[in-house]
Amino acid sequence: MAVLTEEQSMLRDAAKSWVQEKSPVTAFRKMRDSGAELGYDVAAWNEMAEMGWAGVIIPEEYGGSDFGYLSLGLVLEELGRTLTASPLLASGLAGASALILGGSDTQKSTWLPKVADGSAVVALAIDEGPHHKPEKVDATVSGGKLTGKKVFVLEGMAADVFVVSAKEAGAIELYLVKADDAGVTRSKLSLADSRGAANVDFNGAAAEKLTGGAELLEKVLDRARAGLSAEMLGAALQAFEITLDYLKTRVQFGQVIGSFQALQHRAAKMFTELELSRSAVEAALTAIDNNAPDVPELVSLAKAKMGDTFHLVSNEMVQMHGGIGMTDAHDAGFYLKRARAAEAAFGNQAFHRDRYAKIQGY
Amino acid sequence: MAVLTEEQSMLRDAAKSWVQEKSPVTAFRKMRDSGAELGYDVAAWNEMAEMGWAGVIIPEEYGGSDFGYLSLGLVLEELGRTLTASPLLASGLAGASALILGGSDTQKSTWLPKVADGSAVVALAIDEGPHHKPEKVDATVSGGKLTGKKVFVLEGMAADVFVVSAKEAGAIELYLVKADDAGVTRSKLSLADSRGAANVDFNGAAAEKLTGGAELLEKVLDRARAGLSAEMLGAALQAFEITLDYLKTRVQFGQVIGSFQALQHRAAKMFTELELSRSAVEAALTAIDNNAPDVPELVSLAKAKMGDTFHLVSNEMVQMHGGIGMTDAHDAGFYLKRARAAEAAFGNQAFHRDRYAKIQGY
Amino acid sequence: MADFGGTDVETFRKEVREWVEANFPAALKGKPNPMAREERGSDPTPDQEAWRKAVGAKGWGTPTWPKEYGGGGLSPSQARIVQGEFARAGAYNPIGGMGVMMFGPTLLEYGTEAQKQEHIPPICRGEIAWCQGFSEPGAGSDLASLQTKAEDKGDHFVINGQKIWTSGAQWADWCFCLVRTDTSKKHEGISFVLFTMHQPGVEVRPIPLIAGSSPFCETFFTDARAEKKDLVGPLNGGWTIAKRLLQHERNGLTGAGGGLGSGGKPIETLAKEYVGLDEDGRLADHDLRTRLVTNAINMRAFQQTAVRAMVEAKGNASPSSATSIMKNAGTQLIQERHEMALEIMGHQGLGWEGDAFKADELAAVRGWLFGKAFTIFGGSQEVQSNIVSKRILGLPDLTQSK
Amino acid sequence: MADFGGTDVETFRKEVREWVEANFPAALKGKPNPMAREERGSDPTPDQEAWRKAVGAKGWGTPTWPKEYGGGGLSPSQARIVQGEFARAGAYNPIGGMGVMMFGPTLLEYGTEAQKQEHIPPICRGEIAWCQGFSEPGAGSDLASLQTKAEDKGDHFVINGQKIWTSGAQWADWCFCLVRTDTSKKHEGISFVLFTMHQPGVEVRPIPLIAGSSPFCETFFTDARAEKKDLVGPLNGGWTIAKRLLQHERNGLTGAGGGLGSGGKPIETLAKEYVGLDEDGRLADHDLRTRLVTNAINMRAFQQTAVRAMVEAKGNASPSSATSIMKNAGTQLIQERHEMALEIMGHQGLGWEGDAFKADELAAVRGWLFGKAFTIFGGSQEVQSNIVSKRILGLPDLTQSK
Repeated sequence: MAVLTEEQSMLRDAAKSWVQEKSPVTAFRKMRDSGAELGYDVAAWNEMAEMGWAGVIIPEEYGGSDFGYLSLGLVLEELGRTLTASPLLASGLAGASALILGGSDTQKSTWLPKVADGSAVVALAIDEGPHHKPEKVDATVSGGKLTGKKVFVLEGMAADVFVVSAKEAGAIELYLVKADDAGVTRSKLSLADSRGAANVDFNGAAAEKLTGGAELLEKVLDRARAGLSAEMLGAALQAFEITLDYLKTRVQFGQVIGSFQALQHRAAKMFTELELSRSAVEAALTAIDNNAPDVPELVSLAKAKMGDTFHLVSNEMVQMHGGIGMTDAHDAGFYLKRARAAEAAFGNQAFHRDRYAKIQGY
Repeated sequence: MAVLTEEQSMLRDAAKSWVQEKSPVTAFRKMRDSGAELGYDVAAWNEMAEMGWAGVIIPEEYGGSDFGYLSLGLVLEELGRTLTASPLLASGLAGASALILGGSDTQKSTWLPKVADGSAVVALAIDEGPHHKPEKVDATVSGGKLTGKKVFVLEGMAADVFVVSAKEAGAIELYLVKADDAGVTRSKLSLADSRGAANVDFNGAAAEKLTGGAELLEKVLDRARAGLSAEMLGAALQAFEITLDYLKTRVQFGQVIGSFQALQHRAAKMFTELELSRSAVEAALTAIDNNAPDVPELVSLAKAKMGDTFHLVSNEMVQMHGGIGMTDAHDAGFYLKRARAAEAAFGNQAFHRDRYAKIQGY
Repeated sequence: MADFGGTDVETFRKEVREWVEANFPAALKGKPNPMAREERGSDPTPDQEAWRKAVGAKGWGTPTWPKEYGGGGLSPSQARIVQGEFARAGAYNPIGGMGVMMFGPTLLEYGTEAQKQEHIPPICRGEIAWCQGFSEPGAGSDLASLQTKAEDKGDHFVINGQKIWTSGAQWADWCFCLVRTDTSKKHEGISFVLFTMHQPGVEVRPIPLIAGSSPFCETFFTDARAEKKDLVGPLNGGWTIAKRLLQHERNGLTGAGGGLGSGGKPIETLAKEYVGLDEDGRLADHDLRTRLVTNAINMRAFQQTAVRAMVEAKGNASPSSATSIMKNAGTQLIQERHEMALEIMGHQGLGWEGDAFKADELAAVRGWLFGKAFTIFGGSQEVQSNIVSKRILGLPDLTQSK
Repeated sequence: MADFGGTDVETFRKEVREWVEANFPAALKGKPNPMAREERGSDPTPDQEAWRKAVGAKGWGTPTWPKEYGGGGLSPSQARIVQGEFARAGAYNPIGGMGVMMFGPTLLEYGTEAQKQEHIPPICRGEIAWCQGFSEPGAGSDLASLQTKAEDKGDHFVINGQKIWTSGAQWADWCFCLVRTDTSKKHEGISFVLFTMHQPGVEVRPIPLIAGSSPFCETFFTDARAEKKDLVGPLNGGWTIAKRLLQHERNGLTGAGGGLGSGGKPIETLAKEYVGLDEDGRLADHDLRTRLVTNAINMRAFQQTAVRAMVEAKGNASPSSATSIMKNAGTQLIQERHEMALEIMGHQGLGWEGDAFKADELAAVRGWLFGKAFTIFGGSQEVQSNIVSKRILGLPDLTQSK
């Protein structure tokens, strides 16, 4: 764990105790079983917003606390532990970043206070195909109207406003499009990890440009990737700890199974990978806070490493739990499904390894 | 093990007992310590030739026994077990294949009987750079004279005649070039695995064309790759068995170390990989004997799989032996060094995975 | 490698081909076996029933089993010809399930004459579905620690306890079951009994899995009854029989492992469709390509090994301890393929239901999740590795000294 | 994250910078430390001697060790400044070896005042080379089963037995050694003694390794003598001290692990040179590229973890049990890099000696082979995994039941 300021420690502790009291995995299970339309529990989201989590990276003048990305990462990590679903990543991190980095004064003062108090949800509508390829943009804007199809928009059903990538005069730009525009049609996706997402059709919807073009897009994405990595870290840690507990209690062949050396060494391997992953995630968030020049490579490093680790830990969680881990009544399947969805979002391991190598010049 | 004919069983048994009696690893160590110029023990090679092993794939009319590649693979596997060095692969397999598949009647009757009785050594001079890239040929022939540099020519110091790839009028062809030609200069390579190899300089050396061009080259190479894979199989098996014995006898913490489950599972993994590798090697050799259309893909499969397995087993051999495996007095280092040399020869795992995927159309 | 002469082969092949042509309903050509898991639930069609009865009467669904118990009485080579001719005609083998895969071969080896006469023929005819009462909640990989108890009541046993992972229990007619008949010993206190599932003391509850609904059940026995005549092998001698049966199970799973893809298309084809080729004809995602070809090579070496094992056994169908390496290798490779199928499909490989996803995509997700069971059920990966290292490689157990 | 104010920092930095400018011989700029293994054998130059003496007198080679024993008496932050200024000037730290890395910190913790007064200052001045008498031929990873015996002769011990892997024994002046002083117990029968290597009862034989000649030796003791005053800690209480020392060793190896490449250039650079880039600027061998970038990412995450551990410890230099994860992760990543260096060089990465190979190429081969020791020596990979799973994760030992 990075060395934290007092404010950061308090934020982390608040998140930890709220998650444990108010949002254990049973809450996620309840949300899933209820078939919640938005893919999260609105009451819980309101509580989070009340605690100020939606405004952690938002400047104070727009109602936020301006604590930075490492701080928001601490909250996301704690939420990740119990798979707590909310628009915090999509809106309070990615959407807010787009507005902070690319919004005009008017755009900021229109939206950021609402994002900070949770009364509005922003969602990124970036991808157009089955794989994350932000440079592939077929959506177009002309005369202030945006047309195109975006897929796998996280929190797409909950969104009040979309940040959409589209081309105008051949150049990629980001636009704000209101969800209630007559030119917007969205259809809910039912995903394995039960989170909220939608495919969104823009058909001549009114679009307000943000400033920054393709560079802004990459910046916003890198912030989303780092935040998602923090959430993945929390989930992977919890998956590992649940598994470790099981290893210490499950008896087979007259022995606690955690006494079998082959499992011990696999557990040691997972622990090592988690330690390395934490370093990578914290380094990426810190670099963003410092506006460091190596943000892109550190973010790709973090997302690739964290993806591999969550992949490993979620598979081992099921395998080490044996039959019980295969049942829907156990939580292992939730972590497994969440792992794959998080791996795929904003570029999977192959995407980020490729990007990292390119940045390194090979 | 493939189902063998009676002749094949006899050949294999003969090889097995000769290797165990006459050519244990101590013989290889002696050869290495003596700094043998050719990289093998000439007396031992003469014994092998007397037993007919140099002529296993050579037609009877040229003094061979025409037993086929699977049969020769059996011999190579046994030789591989004790790392027995000899020109059998370069001459009795690769060189002989070039002559059989691409030689005129005269060329065959000039060279094959001598290859079969071991009195002449043929060597392939194919590569020009640090990596196996048979399609990259800068050597040229014009007016029957060959000019170019070839590197890493196995048994290059022992060779009486080279099979050399060169371009004539832009097309790749194979040529016979006698080693005692005034235009041939060779320099011995001192390799980590102590085998015989040379860099060879051709400077207007008299060259006799074989028939078949680039296609012949690929056929010859595939035969060499399959044969080398058989030798690697033997070496990997022996490395594994030596390690298994050590696991059963070495005591640490009051226990035979082979009783530790983490090591047991790693041993089980190696055993599995060896079984899969044997299947791949035998399938490739059998396909060559049957002149099957899928020889290229089966050979790349075998070389890639066998390379990975030998890599794994040779590393585990050192690791599981601990400190003693690090000493030059122990044989583990020999297997390790041989593994990397064999992996690199005629295309490493990456080369053959790439080739396999290309053949599969992706 | 063939073990019989050419003339007989062709005569027999012709005979089989003509019989298949005469008996296989054309409407079923290329259709999957309705006994296959996903298809269960709906009643068989008249065509399906006719085909099952025809094959059952011939004994060709269990071709190498003895003719006197309703099997085909064929040699392994002849059995392969039958298999080949079925495949040629696009016909499935309608006789299957756990009776064929596990219980039948075991009973043929350990049953009394009367038991074989009673239980084998209905299996050969595909009339009776069996389920396996082995695993218990507290006794996963450590099967022998099972607690379900059978009390001796003279002519019958009274059974109380709980089984889990009873695959197909909701459709089964009979159960082969491990019960504890002596609590003072572990392995030597286990017996192997058979009883009907159609009795009041048996309650079955399907278990929802991470992949959704499943063929697996929890099965509760409350004073359930097994007749004395249906005790297989000696009292307290069931463990030996169980171990043999588990070898048959692994053998079966291994075979399945080789065949299972991600539902429909090979993932190489999927990759070309979803990821595309670059200008050199390579998969555009080179990272994926490296992993894909590595898996493809291992998968093919695995299949080559299955063929080699068969040839080496010269048609001896009984499973060897080598099946343990096959199970681990095969199941792991399949799981890798499942993982890659998802990766290849990207966002489309994350769907749970709904029109936004193609049937293939949804099947890939469910297949991936269900496939996690392959390294757990039928003897976990860890147990298989123990078996390989101890039984095949001869590595010792830990001793009790410090 | 800084733990002291800005003004002091700059004053101190200036002081150090001026001192280095005044004392570091310009001729040594950018030169490697002559104490480094490969360089041993030739006598130090006058410049090298002068630099060693200057740093030794200042105590800055062991900057955080107490001033009263010849150390620098600096805070961890000040020590980092010294390190930074040395680096800035292209100067190496001339004080090193096992005395600094392992023995000194341990003696500072467990030694008597007299022992510290006698042994620490020469280490700080770089005058005395120490070697470690721990491993024995029969006692690899199971160090505590050591047999080398020390007999109590009143004012001294008489030592008989054999050690192995005694790194640098051929150049060492003194040995810190584990000896058995009670044969009736295992861990509780071990003592930690010091003695000079310059005595008739000590014989040293270098061990040729798979990588060629090596710093490792077999060391034989025949009635060698250790003074009673050189017993560290209580009689039969050496095991606790040994465990602590091993933590320091792992810590040292871990640091080395992060820094070691394949000799000279990073393998990414080698790959570009030997393999080349394709038209898209990617490494032409995509299979290698995938593995290379995976390793590069892990390596960087490893380095980030080393930094994080340092920051979290807030300069507390004592090694934590977390060094076990660092050792395994670091050594494995380095070994992967060694393997890839060979693969990248292709045929040129197989040379043993001779003009056909560049110095870099030959060094890569030797480095690869020597690097196999990283997961064996200093507590094998397996032992580290045991430590992590038991001490950090709290997983239990097997019990004696069953």
